[in-house]
Amino acid sequence: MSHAGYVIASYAVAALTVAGLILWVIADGTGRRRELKALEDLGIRRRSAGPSTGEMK
Amino acid sequence: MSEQSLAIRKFSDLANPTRFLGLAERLLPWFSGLTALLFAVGLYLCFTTEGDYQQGETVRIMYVHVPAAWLSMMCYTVMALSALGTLVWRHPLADVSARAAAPIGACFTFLALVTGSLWGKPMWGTWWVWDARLTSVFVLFLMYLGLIALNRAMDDPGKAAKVSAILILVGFVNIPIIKFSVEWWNTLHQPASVMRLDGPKIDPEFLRPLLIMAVAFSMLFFTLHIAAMRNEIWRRRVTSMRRQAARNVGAVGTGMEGPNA
Amino acid sequence: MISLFLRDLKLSVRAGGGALIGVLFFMTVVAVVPFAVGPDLNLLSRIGPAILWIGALLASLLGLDRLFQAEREDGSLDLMLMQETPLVLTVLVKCLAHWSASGLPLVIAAPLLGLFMNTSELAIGATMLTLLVGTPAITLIGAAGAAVAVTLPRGGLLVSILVLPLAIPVLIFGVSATYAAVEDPAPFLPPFLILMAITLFFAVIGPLAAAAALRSSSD
Amino acid sequence: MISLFLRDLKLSVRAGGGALIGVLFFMTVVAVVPFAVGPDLNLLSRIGPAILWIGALLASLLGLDRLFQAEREDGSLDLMLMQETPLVLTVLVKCLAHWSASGLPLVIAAPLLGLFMNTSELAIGATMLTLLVGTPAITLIGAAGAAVAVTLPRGGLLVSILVLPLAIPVLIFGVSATYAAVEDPAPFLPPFLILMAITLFFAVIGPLAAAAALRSSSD
Amino acid sequence: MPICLVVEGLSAKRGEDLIFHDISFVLRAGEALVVTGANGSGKSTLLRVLAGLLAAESGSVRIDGAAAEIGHPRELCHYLGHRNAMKHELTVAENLSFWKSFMGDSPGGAGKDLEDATEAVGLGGISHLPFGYLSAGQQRRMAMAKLLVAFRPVWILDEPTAALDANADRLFAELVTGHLGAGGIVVAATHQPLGLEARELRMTGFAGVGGMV
Amino acid sequence: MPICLVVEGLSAKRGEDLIFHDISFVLRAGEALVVTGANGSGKSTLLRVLAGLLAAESGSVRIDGAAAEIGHPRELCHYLGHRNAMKHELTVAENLSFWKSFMGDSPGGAGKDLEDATEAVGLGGISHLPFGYLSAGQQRRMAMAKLLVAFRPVWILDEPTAALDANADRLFAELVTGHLGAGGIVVAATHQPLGLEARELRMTGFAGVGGMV
Ligand code: HEM
Ligand SMILES: Nc1ncnc2c1ncn2[C@@H]1O[C@H](COP(=O)(O)OP(=O)(O)OP(=O)(O)O)[C@@H](O)[C@H]1O
Ligand SMILES: Nc1ncnc2c1ncn2[C@@H]1O[C@H](COP(=O)(O)OP(=O)(O)OP(=O)(O)O)[C@@H](O)[C@H]1O
Ligand SMILES: [Mg+2]
Ligand SMILES: [Mg+2]
Repeated sequence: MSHAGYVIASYAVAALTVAGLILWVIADGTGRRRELKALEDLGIRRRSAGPSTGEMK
Repeated sequence: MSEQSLAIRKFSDLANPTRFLGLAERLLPWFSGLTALLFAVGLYLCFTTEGDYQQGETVRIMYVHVPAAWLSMMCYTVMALSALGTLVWRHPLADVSARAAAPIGACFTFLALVTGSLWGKPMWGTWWVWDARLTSVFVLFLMYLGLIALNRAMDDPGKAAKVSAILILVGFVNIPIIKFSVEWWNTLHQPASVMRLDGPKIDPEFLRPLLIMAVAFSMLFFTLHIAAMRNEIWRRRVTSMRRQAARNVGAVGTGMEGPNA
Repeated sequence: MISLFLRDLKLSVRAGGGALIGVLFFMTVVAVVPFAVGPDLNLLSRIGPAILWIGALLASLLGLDRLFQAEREDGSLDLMLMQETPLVLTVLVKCLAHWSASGLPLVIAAPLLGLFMNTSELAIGATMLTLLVGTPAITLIGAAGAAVAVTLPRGGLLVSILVLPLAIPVLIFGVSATYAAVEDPAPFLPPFLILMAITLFFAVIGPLAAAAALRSSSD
Repeated sequence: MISLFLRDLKLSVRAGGGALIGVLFFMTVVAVVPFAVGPDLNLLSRIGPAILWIGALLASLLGLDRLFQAEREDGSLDLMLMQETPLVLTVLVKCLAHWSASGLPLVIAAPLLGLFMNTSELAIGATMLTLLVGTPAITLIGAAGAAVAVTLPRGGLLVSILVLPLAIPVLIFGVSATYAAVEDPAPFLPPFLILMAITLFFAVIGPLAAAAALRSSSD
Repeated sequence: MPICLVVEGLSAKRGEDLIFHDISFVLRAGEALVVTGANGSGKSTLLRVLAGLLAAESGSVRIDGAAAEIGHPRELCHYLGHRNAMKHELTVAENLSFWKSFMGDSPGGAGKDLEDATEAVGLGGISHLPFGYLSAGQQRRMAMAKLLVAFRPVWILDEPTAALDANADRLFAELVTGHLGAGGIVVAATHQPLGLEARELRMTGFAGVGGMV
Repeated sequence: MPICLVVEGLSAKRGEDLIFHDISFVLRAGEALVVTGANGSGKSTLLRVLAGLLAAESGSVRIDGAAAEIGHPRELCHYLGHRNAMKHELTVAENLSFWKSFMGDSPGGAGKDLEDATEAVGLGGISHLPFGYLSAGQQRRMAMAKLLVAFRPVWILDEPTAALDANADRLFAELVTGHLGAGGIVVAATHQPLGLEARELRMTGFAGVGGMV
């Protein structure tokens, strides 16, 4: 009894899942990096000047 | 600046996400290289060692199944530690870590479930039984998915962090149940033979590829986790910068002056 | 507090029959099972109590997500958070009102459905009793889920997902108490007492957790 | 029209992972059942298809109530009512988008859950097929209920009241077609064809009724 | 041929009560009508009847001189109610382009493209943001941009300037003047002066009859 | 002994961003504060912090001189937000009497009864109607009646006059003056002049400090 099909199937599933996970992480990374770039190109800084205060009259 | 906010500044320096980003940038290439290498060796051994006289070729499933199962539990443990970090030390990276780990853990759990089923069919004659080990792993899978759904549904990460940290800790009771279910209840599933107090009880012929694959999977986890944490930090920066942009347009455009100016 | 209880009851009666829908869903679930297992009366009467419990569990989840969301959407929640009355008490009263409007009808409808499943009189009585004791636990722990999900757009399903795993012990002991009442060797009291203990436990934990979640989710 | 379809798909993916939550709920419901009826594989494999159908029904019902309510709350519905595009078409496209985002994932997840219930391969295939054909009917008739309930405050519950009795035939024929595929004497085709007929019928009636209800409920 | 909004003997009920009765007016291309009156006098009800969202009890609303055959006068109208009809989860650009392609243009004109429209309401360059990130006033302005991306000759506006500050008020007045200049028609209900030249319809409310001023 | 609202070094965050920083003021019995500022400058945020609905990042809110021991300052406050906190399915009378009995009176005063309160907002005699049947402005007025039925010394009002007509504005100013005359305190955020004598706090907004991450 060899059941090669089950072995191949499990390795295939493993390979697919891991590949999908890796691709997703990479795609997510490049996407976020691009968005950051775009925002920085628009001239938006993350930490801006001092915080606001209310002024009493 | 008041004393209190200075204190906040200082504390946050300890966990500076920017420093983390730098570290990740340096570590990632090494980690990925090492992972690839380990997998190359591990996979080679997986297919060259002999089959078991009882289980035949199907024993090769073990080299995927067991590391995936271990990793699914380890990943949850990492999340539970991060949850402690969020609740007890309010460490800003802890929440990022817990959030980034969830999809990875879900994938490993999925792998353990699928390969286990694929092993169960030839060995036990059925894809699935509702015994304690299998059920508790399925519950683990559902918990991962639930945490992902919760994180995606709450757009404010700060608020999601607390809730999911509590849920993670509550769900942690599941981990010992998974680990010891084979001993507490009699089930079809194999009892532990590697991770035992009195040392492994398994033929070195199988142990070698198994351990190498386990290390390879762990390295894979660390690599992906660091990369995903980096992505998460970027994502939060994007969100925060977008809010900033909305506010700036209001300031630059009309309506900066109040009515009674 | 009585005013809150009465208001919530009035609301659930006036705004489209919360009770009715729960019962309807319950009946649908129960009605479908005979189609699945075939007209084997023995089998039906065997799984009857379990099916009744599953139906009741799912039916009590149906309205739960609106428990706090409706209050939040019209701003009432803000005012409730500001009062001197402990929030835990407010939550508890809201749970009671919700259970009276949608849990109690399920308990009352159960015997009828039990007959459809060819369950014996004893088993029907046991099912009713365990449902009476067990369903409040689901509402109470559901309140915690509803409070967590109060700010979410699609709260409904998420509440169920958060609550179902916690409701499993209630289900297990409810069903086993019912079976214990019917089958002789197993004693009825131990699982039933555990069920009561779970309900009491959730009566403390649920409102506390819900109150904490509501406080922290306010924005 | 394609823009509407795409928008609705985008919304359901972006607003808190609609599809994910639906599937997760489905899985949770299925996982709860063995706790109630016990881990007896024979019994489980017998009620498996029915449980899958009940779970799918519940999961597709739970999200439905927001189909038009979300549009109404932010005023989009007013604009849709004013356009030249026939309202029936708008409703139909919205139903399609909703089904693609939340019904289709259920169909795809069904085989996995079928394995957990120890259902045979044949039964799994039959369940998938009947779900594929049957769930659109639930969405389509649910749309009519959602439209009727759109102006009501607690619409979610009311939709189910209106829709459940209509959905019962779908459930019954879906389940019996599945069993017919497995058990030899009963022919598979008749109930399956009836199921298809019901879906086609609802594909006409549902949007028409929904459009009429939306027109008259506007205020 | 310029269009013309004709309202004849209009009356409407809310529940059982007649809210207004026998209102008639004619608006020619380039004319605006401001509807005023106390709270509950029926302004919103009138606008919803005009937009075809509420059935009239008696009387009729008609648009004469449309460039093509139309099914119902509402198809030539924009309606801006209290709510903005934009999704918080989608970006401003996605929202606007959805409405642009879903609504299409009425015959006789063409909508601006997205950038021009957001520019026109003074918020150019942030259309990549999710709508939910904007403040109340910015959201209201983006809802107005919707009036520009799809062309409709008749605008029906319910308290358009609520939540806007003085500056944005002026901008809005410009938009309306521009639309009128291009031969459009505007009907707006309001509590505050809108800063534009228009006829005024005072609702006297509580089953009172509206009178033209 | 007259009460006194003391705010010291208050700052608050929304999401990751600091919205305002180090705000301090003291309001004595009979004083009102009007909070102004552009859209998104943090008016609503400030009011929600004062009402105890949002946690302050730093600083404190305190009420001195209360007649009895209180657990938290919010227990002495009325909060009227953008939403009215009334159920559409219940009648006005049911809504108001629920809040009257649920909230109770703070020590040192007593709420009016329902008829007087609806009378005071100019809508006497329609409290038997379901709340959902009222027009936008009428709903807002009924929400104000809620301020009267349960006594609280401090009123926190977020754009109270939105959707009100000129008449109701005056009426509202009278209500507030009456409350101040009786030794109450009022904090209100607004875009429009409220027509009452008050100190003013201008939020300058828009300079959020990017927080962590
Ligand atoms: C879907 C079904 C299955 C699931 C969810 C599952 C789950 C797990 C888990 C969580 C572990 C790690 C336990 C630990 O570290 O103590 C494990 C280990 C293991 N499993 Fe499975 N398993 C499944 C099916 C099977 C089958 C069918 C076999 C073989 C007949 C099998 C053989 C093993 C072995 C040999 C180990 C290693 C135990 C050790 O040496 O510590 N599993 N499995
Ligand atoms: N959904 C409804 N059902 C029944 N009656 C309603 C409904 N909406 C409004 N009414 C009634 O119709 C009348 C007119 O309301 P409408 O909203 O047209 O007033 P309005 O002039 O727009 O007032 P506001 O200035 O407050 O917006 C009111 O007296 C109100 O009670
Ligand atoms: N729920 C929220 N989550 C995150 N940020 C928010 C939230 N609500 C408001 N903000 C942000 O906080 C800032 C202050 O908002 P706030 O509502 O206090 O402004 P405001 O002065 O009341 O404006 P308006 O005049 O439009 O009412 C805004 O820039 C807004 O983007
Ligand atoms: Mg109005
Ligand atoms: Mg505000």
